[in-house]
Amino acid sequence: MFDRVLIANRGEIALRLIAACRDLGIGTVAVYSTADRDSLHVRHADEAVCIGGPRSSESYLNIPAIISAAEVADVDAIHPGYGFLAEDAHFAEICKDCGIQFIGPSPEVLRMMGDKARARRAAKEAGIPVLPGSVGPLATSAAVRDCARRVGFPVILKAVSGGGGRGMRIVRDPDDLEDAFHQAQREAGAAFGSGDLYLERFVENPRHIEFQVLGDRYGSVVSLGERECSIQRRHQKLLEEAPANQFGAERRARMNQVLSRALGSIGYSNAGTVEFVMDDSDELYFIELNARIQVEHPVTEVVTGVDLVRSQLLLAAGEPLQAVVPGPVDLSGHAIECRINAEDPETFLPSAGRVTQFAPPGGCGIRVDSAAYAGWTVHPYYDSLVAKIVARGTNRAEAIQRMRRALGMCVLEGIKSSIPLQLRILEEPAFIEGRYDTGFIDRMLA
Amino acid sequence: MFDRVLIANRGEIALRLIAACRDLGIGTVAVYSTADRDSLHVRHADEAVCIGGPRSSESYLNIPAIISAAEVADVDAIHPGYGFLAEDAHFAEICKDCGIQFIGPSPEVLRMMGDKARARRAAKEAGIPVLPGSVGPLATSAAVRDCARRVGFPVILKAVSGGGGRGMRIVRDPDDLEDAFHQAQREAGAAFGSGDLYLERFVENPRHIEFQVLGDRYGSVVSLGERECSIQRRHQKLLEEAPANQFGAERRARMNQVLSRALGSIGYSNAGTVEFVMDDSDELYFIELNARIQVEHPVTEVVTGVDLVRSQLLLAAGEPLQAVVPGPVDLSGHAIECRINAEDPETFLPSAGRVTQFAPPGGCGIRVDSAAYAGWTVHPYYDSLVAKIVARGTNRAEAIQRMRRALGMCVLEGIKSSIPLQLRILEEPAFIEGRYDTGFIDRMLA
Amino acid sequence: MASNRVDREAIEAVVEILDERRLTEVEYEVEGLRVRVARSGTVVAADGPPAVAPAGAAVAEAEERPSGAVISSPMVGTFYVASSPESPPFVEVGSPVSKGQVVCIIEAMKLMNEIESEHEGVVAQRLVENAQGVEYGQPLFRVEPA
Amino acid sequence: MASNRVDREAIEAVVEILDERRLTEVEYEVEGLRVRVARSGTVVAADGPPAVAPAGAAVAEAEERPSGAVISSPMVGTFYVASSPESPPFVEVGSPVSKGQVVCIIEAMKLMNEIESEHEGVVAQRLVENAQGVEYGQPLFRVEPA
Repeated sequence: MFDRVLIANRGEIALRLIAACRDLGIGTVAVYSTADRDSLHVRHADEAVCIGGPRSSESYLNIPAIISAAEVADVDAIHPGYGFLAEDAHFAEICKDCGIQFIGPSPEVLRMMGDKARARRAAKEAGIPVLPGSVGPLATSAAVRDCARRVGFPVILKAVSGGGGRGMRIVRDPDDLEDAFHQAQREAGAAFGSGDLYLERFVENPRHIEFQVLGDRYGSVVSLGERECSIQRRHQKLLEEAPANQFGAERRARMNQVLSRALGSIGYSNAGTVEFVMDDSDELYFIELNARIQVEHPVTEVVTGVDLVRSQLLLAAGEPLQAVVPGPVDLSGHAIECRINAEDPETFLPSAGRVTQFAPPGGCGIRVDSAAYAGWTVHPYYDSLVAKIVARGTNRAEAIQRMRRALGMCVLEGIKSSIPLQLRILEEPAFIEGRYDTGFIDRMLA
Repeated sequence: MFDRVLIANRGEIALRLIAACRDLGIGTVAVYSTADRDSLHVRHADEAVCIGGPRSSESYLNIPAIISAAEVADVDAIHPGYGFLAEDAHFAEICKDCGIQFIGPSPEVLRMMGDKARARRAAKEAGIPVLPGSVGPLATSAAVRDCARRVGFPVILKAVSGGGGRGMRIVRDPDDLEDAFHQAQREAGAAFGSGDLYLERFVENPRHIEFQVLGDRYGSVVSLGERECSIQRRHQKLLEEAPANQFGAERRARMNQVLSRALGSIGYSNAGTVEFVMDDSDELYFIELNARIQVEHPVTEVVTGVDLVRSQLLLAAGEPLQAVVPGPVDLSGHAIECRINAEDPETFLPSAGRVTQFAPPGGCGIRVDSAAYAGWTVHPYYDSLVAKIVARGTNRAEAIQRMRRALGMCVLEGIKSSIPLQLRILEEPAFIEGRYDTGFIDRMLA
Repeated sequence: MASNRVDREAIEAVVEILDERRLTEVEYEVEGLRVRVARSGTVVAADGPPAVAPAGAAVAEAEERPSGAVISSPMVGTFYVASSPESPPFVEVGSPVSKGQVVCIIEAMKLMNEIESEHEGVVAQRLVENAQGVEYGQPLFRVEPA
Repeated sequence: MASNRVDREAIEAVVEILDERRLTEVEYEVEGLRVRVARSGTVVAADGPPAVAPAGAAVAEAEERPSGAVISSPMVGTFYVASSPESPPFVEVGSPVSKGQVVCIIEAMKLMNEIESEHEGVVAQRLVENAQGVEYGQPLFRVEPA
């Protein structure tokens, strides 16, 4: 097992990683930007190294600074958390070269999953259902036209190395295809250095379902069931739950089996999340694989009892999956997570500033993951996540009720937050019935 | 179901009660002393009424003020929490006369359990094992002598209406019996208005085991298993866990059955805790019944999944037990609670004052119940409980590890707290092995 | 009580900053305007508590604490201006009051408690409606020197 | 509550400085504007950040921030007084330094980075041991005017 791990992240996930290390008796080294001097991850780590200025490029994305800190502090592993360098194959390679264990999949797998077209092909070959679309990148507008005709409109063009909507185009009318292709190419080229595009059938307001997996270094992978993440605003998740609505144990078991086999064959190791869209005939289609721990991982931890970050550490240290997750995992109860963001609930603009008072909710069935405290500042440089509140119930109705109570009893002052929006979601009939898709928020706000 | 409930308490338990009411859609009315104006229970209740000055006698023990507040605010029930008026038969009777539902057992049962000798007799008659001792109060020193001879030394003299060690005497030598009797009589008379005493065999450093029960108005009672509460300093519990060490499912089932039948026959309703001593031959003997919700109730909630305060509300409203706790309850995992008190860890003196910073721990397996926040003041008038931290694990080792982590990551400044003491307990070999009794703390500090 | 000579907005703006930033004093001066606000002892209170401020009643009290001598309720209960619906009120605005004079009744647990004035003077204002519930320490009457 | 007569930004700007430098009072005056803000010591202490102070490094820096001009590390790495174990140190206490003069080496990712003085004067103190790890912004030398 590792002696010391460097936490290459900040905020609530840095605390989550420190907690998992402490549970295993592993020493921790925090890195921080000058803006994060007074943050809790700096306080709770055994050691803390300032690595640069406030901007992420100067600090949490500053590979030389982080590697130097790792060498100065003499750690044997680095946990990247989520965001920042979490899925950076180049960073993972440098760690390897420096003899530091990167806690995540191998650089090869990261590179494959970073290339959306390759990931798609790999998934298809491994027997995971994918949307009808192009096999590889599409070079010419002719190729695009043929592919689109085969797939059927509407279609969506996506950048091979894309993310966050850039280089993306939805095309409903064949006549618009040509222009859309060239625009998307330019956009992708500018944003990601590569103009390569691929094409898929476009599903209108799908549901977003994702599966949590864990794999060891020896080719065994377990799938721990799904999360329902369809409550999104502009591709930003606001609320997640597990299990998914109207999903069923039988189907879960089947998917778990498919994914374990498929990812085993790819040689996937450590934690990952397989994202699917679900169309209105309830078919699941692979979208991408997030090769990291997710923000919403706690809902899976709560219903399965498996500590995912602890598992990441053990698997990265070479433990076999059998020892990390022994026996079959079954879900019990229901969990809902709300991401409390510092934002204006009307305009949805980030609301940076000083938190003048913070008294998170607690009590029966409530878990809180947060790095906030009275006097803490939400900086404009980083994401606006203030706290994750997870409510557990023996059933979904109880989980909803407890979440309402928890949000109602959350004291958060000095900044505006997403709480009013989330309280509203919890009152929506469609949500209460568990019948919603990614169009939910727009319909609610319409 | 009730429309509005008055919360006749303060601090973390008041928040716990408000949460349970919110979960059931019940309105809440907080009462508060002038010292508690800025407390969270006042903030989170739907309505708040100031009932008097800081001293408990002026406010939280001020029956006329609380009843008036209940009438002015037009509530249909009062939840007393623990301490203050929780086990006051007189108060329960006044509520009854005013047509307000007291959330707890009937005044008759409260009166019976308030008289230790009667409680003891009732338990014995109902088939609960009690320590050899006097059947009723002992009037004369002759009666005491006979009883002590029969029971065998060492013996303990206790005040019938006693509590907190006053009017208590341990007698090891027959020659000391006479004096001890008269001293205890005087002390009890002064403290409780009644000099009545009873006598029991004294068990040296027993273990303290207690069972959680719930009963409805119709004579059915369920016992939800035990809690291990032997980590005490001067009869003050510091850490509790469930299940108890080396206890076993088979024995638990047997005791649950005995207690359900016994308390059903007594006509016990609502929540209660049956306290036992366990001697070194692992025999259990009834000590007393606490006719209220206990501070340490969360450990039972965590391992059984039963929300005890919610159950109290439903049972008080007349729901049958079958509807409140359907089906058999089985324990899963292990839970440990630490009571974080504002006190000097060396001198154990209360450390009242202003909490300048509070950032409670969170994350995997941690539940926090607290009314503290940065800027909150720990008043000298009330108990010094700042927070209850509960750690859950799939097994005891994991729960211990998570509790260590949680205490290590708890930011609490401006006052001294019991955290260093509790961290020390968690490192003691005897504790880690789960082999300890009520003499543990003295041995540790010796 | 709005005054056209006092720019309340201006003062409020400065106070807002005092509270938000938990300061003890702010002094601001521009052409033809000078505002100075300070809060000494209560900064401690400003530090969280106003954030975590009590529900309705107490807040109201903080804001509306009336000027001059005040007769406040010594108990929780229901406020009555007279001993019975038929009888006249003990006092009305304008009536002189002497120390120890009964000014109202507060019913608590079916008991009618006569409340006596702690002050000498003239009743300037009644702060509670008849038959309204009152909490401990709630102001009932404002009394001004005769 | 917005007021067109109170320049909120101006006051906020002054408060920022008060907070950042943990001061108890700042007074600022220019043509036609005067701002004064104060916070009594205890409140700052009660105010989060100092309470929730960072671990070792940053605290140390706060307390031990040396007087005079300081050359601080522009990167994380290992500090060396000389280009190799054999060669003499770039500077020693007492040696004069000029702007742009190399004063030490910081090794980061096997790269030897020459660190130049931002100040002119005499090396008054070396604040780091040879071959010690340093963090971003950590003071390395104190330089005093010649």
